[in-house]
Amino acid sequence: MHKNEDFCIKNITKIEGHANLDLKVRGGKVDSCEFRVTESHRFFEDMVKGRHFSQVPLIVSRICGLCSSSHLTTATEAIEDALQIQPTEQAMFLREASLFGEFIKSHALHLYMLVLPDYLGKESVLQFEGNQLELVKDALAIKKAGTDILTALGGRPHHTVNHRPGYVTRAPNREKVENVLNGLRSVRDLAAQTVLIFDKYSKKQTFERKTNFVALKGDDYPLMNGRSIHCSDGTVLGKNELSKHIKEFVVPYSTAKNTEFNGKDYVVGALARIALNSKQLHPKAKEIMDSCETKLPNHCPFSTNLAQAIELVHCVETAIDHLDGYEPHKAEWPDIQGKDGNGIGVTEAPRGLLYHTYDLNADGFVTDSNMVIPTQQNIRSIELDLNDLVPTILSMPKPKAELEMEKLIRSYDPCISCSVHFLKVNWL
Amino acid sequence: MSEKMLTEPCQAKIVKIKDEAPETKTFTIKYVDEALQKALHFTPGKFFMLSIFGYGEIPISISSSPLKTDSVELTIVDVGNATHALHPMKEGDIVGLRGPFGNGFPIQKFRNKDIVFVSGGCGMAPLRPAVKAIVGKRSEYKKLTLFYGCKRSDQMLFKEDLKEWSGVENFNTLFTVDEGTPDWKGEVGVVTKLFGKADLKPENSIAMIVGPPVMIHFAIIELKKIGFKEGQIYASLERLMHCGMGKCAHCNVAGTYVCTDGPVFSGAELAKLPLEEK
Amino acid sequence: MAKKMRAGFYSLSCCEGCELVVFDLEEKLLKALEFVEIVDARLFDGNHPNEKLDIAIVEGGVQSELDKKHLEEIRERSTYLVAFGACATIAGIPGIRNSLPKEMQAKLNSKAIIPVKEKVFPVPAVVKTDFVLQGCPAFTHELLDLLVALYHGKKPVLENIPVCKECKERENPCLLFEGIPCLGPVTYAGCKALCPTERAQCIGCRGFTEDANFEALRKRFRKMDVDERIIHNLFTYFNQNPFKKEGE
Amino acid sequence: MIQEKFVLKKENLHAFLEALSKDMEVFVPCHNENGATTFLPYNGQEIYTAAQTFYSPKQALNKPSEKEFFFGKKSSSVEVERVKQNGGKMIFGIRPCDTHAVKAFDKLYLEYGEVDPFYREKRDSTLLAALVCTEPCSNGFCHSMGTQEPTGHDLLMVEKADSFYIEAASSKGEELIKKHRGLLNITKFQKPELNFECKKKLDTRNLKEILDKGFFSKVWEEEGKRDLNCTSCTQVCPSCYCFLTLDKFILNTENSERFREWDSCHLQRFTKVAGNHIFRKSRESRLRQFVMHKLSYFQKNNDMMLCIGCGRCISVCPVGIDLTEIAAKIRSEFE
Ligand SMILES: Cc1cc2nc3c(=O)[nH]c(=O)nc-3n(C[C@H](O)[C@H](O)[C@H](O)COP(=O)(O)OP(=O)(O)OC[C@H]3O[C@@H](n4cnc5c(N)ncnc54)[C@H](O)[C@@H]3O)c2cc1C
Ligand code: SF4
Ligand code: SF4
Ligand code: SF4
Repeated sequence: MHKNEDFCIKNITKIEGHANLDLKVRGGKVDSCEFRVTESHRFFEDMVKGRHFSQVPLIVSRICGLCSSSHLTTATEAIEDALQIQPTEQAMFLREASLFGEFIKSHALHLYMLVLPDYLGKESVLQFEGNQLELVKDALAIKKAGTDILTALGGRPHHTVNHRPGYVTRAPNREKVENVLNGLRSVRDLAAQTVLIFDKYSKKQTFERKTNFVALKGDDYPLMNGRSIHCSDGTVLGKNELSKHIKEFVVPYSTAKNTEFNGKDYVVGALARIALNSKQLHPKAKEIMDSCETKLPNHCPFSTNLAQAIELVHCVETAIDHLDGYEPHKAEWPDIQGKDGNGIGVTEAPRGLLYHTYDLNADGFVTDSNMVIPTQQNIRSIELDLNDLVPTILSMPKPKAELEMEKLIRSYDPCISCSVHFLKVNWL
Repeated sequence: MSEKMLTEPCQAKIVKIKDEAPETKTFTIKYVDEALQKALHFTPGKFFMLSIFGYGEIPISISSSPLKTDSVELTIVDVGNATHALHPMKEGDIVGLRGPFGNGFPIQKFRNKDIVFVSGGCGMAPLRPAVKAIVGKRSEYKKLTLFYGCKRSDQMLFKEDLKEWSGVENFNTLFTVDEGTPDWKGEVGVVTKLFGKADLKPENSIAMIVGPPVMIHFAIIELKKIGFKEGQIYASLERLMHCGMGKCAHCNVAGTYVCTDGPVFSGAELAKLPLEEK
Repeated sequence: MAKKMRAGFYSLSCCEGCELVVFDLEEKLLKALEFVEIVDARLFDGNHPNEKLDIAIVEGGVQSELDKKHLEEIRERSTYLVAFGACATIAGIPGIRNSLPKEMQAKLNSKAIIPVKEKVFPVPAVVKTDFVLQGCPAFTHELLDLLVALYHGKKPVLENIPVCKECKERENPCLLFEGIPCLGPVTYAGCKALCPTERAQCIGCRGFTEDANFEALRKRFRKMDVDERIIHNLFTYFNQNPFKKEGE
Repeated sequence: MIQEKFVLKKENLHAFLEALSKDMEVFVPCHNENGATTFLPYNGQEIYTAAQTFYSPKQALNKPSEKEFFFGKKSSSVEVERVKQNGGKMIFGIRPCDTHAVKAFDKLYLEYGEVDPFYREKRDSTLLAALVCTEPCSNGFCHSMGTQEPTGHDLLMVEKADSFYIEAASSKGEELIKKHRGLLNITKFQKPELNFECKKKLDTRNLKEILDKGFFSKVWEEEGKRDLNCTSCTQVCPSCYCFLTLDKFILNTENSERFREWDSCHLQRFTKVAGNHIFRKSRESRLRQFVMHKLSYFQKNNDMMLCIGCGRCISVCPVGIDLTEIAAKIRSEFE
């Protein structure tokens, strides 16, 4: 292949949302690399303005179908923070369990339906045949175990209906949870098998680029309730400080905002979480991680998929432990009054750190809001990774090189719908 | 009629299909179980609940003569799901029959009278058995008149019958269409316009009306103007039906069940029914 | 035996939750693939923009010229077009934008990279739509029912049935009597009264029924002393404001 | 007939229900998991007898959606298979008014015109254990409708502080008592006088004639305006029975099933025919159909009123439409 080449991948497939990649190679080096998000803006920050706090989580959960529970939980946390109320124990319990469900659903779909076809040399899962079909069944089974959590606890597999700031409108009975537990137990082995599959592929990847990992940190492997935000460069922040370190900016070719942390690109997501929190992984997940041939944490973006697989094991195991102790409480419907204030919610979504903040007026209506979403934080890294990766694969035939680039993008599990939520435009 | 015939769809085979008009076909149907076919008898104006398995069960009037019961004919317009599934069916295909239901026209009572048939569009289908039964026993009835109106001439049903009937002794057949076409030499306009063209003598007459609601409405008004009394007018109604036996209550009109009390109503009964409820 | 139906999945501007519900068919998905062939779907497959389709399933609303062109092009090559989920059928949550102040819209457009339309349009407002499957996200059982029906040549219609009917079938206590404003009486049924069964009010994600009595329901809410702003919020959650006057 | 009366100590209630459940599905009044009172199959739950249940026991006889037929497609025939209905049921603690609703079903499905085998199969195997009311309920008007005494029941029960008095009211009831005698004690017992007065009243004198006369009354228009058409009344009413039939294919096979589903006269689809013509398009006409069917129309074929005075439709209506009030208004206009 030539030293000068233009790549233009339109409508990158098997990612959530619409994006193109324009990449120019000149003299063997990447001259320009533009990850163009073509999804139209979605204005969520403005749409929640004037809405009563009780309705906000249900609106922002529609930012993303894949990680709706994360948005819901983050918004709920932020609003509780603003109102300075303590949610009921039951609510906290169910929220946390729902996040496990969401991670299982999201990771299973991404790994099997979107990434695996690349490694098996197929265009899509629809073309799987023979033994590969078993993998589809496995994927659907794991995913079902995850969505079953969400359905039992939240009413349906996407866009949970019963979580409210402060409480849940209805908690499931023990019997429903029992069914969920059976489902989870039945996919334990499949989750472990996922790690083996992705270990096999990860160990072949040699590409590395050193980056900054950023993730939430707490007592357990934190999906929510993290106490602080850690960074692999050593920075430790409280959630109130986050906004000072994250800078959002707009690039002229994309509808997604980009972000920098301490003025540099950074990475959030499964790999970052494992890098910073591997000690808190469930022992079973830890054990399986240690037995992998690919050693984590590393700085190979392709390892994200392995990290996701390990999280899959972690979430299945932790969800089992967690839900096993479930006791339905008597329903509490506290009367929560509006109150002015500002609140911040930070959680880990399947794709990484998620940050919402809301200003409420005295009656509890939203006056201002901001959201920082995982994919937008990774976009910069995706581009920089491609800058480094592309020169090493120029010897490949063009379609193969393009596939490698797509693979890299997909490994980040970008979620474009999320990334185009914004309204406030701050031109660079 | 046995309980089975009325309460569960009994298999029946399509033995003949005839294109009647655009989107309208006449299906000749026979019960698969011959005993059922033998048990079948009906008066004109009765209807079947016809099952197109998987597509639904719909009320369809019998359009063949009650004097000939070794098979029945159903004339059906393609308007929706069930009828659309039926139309491409072939001879030998199986449908389900439940019934027959309804009261039918009491043609026994009409003996020795002048009979006026008024029909519009596919309303000719339920009326045809009555015409056939009366023509079949021609001597028992006096003067016959048929008014038949359609949208276009190609939509006229039973063209052979119409031709045959116009040859029947003392049977005056008059036709009209809403939209004239170059090949149409007859009348253009609504069916009630024809009334003045026939020499109707209301005294000893009975009128039977089948057609769309508006047509029934105006036909009754016009007939009354000529001198028909409510008791001399009979019309057949249409309503949504799901059972045919007065149980599902869909066809209930102000307490009257179109399926069991009707579908044929006398003018006196109709006067009491709020047909188009506000 | 009829031929396999050729289907495509498309998403315009939305959260893609509706496309994901397809995976919720789980084992039924594999069954459905016996009579439906997915020939074009970006999320699980490559792009096949020239395939002729029997049925195009479109999620998301029309936000930009790009969306509009894409949708028209899909319409062109499909026999049936299904609007799938609230964004596509009634503009849904993104439609909240339609009621934002005009100045804000203008400001937005001057800066947008992909020119956005001043409003979000649901699919039926842009192209002829054969079927709508309501819900946010849409419901798998309805999708499967539709696919089965179409396979057999049946065309289902959306009837004006309110959520309350199903709510009562599931024997829930009515939230209106607990002081919780619920949109069940004016919203299309089909979700088996999912939210009220979870003791959460219906927020109208399946769209307002054609013969809804909004005025009567608003009166009922007022009787419960619900804040006017919350009432307004509720009626404009997923739906365009039914109380909007001409020209507003 | 056994003439003795029996008493079932409350501490034996669960043992009794358990014993009954061995032979049949026993529907008992209780709280469902959504928090509403209704009738559900007994599985050890707490029994609710404090008052009339919010939901009527009709789901024990007619479920919202039931499979009636299976149609199996063969190469040149279609196998029509009637789906067997679960037999062996008891509605335990059914209130007197609700037994009249069952009677209305019986009249409609079993006596008027053709017998409906679908209902017959379910009804034949259903026993009613009626629980007499001793206090008026919030919106009921059984005294006006003459439904305060149970009808067609197999057992009659009266609740006392620590026990239920039970007597057999049919030969089937007698057998039951014989079978479970071990749990019952013989007692001397006079059936109590039911001397409470309903809070609500409906004047039924000439009601049919008056309502029929009032078909075009302004009252319909007024009430129709505030009607939500949410169908709640028809759903909770113990005697609302209108159903539709629906065919569904089983996936991509040629086999199909026919379902019977609850319909509601409050819906436009109730009178919708091909070409989208709707006979009862306005709210008022649909509300009128509901009230008139209850208080007037049903009598024509079935010789009783379809409303049995339980008052559930009044309790459930979010906007407070009350058929006794409508009837009274029309009476004052047309009497
Ligand atoms: C007593 C009676 C006799 C009839 N006789 C004939 C006849 O001889 N020939 C003929 O072509 N048509 C006749 N019809 C009308 C025929 O029943 C409808 O055209 C047919 O039901 C449409 O069904 P579909 O599934 O094709 O339409 P869709 O519009 O898909 O109907 C859906 C459902 O609505 C119901 N439905 C729709 N229209 C009607 C209707 N007009 N009456 C009752 N139910 C309806 C059916 O239950 C049907 O399953 C008669 C109707 C009645 C009441
Ligand atoms: S809770 Fe909502 S949906 Fe249910 S009956 Fe009440 S108003 Fe209707
Ligand atoms: S109850 Fe309402 S908001 Fe909930 S799923 Fe149904 S239609 Fe949507
Ligand atoms: S109409 Fe109302 S009062 Fe009468 S039986 Fe039905 S629910 Fe009870």
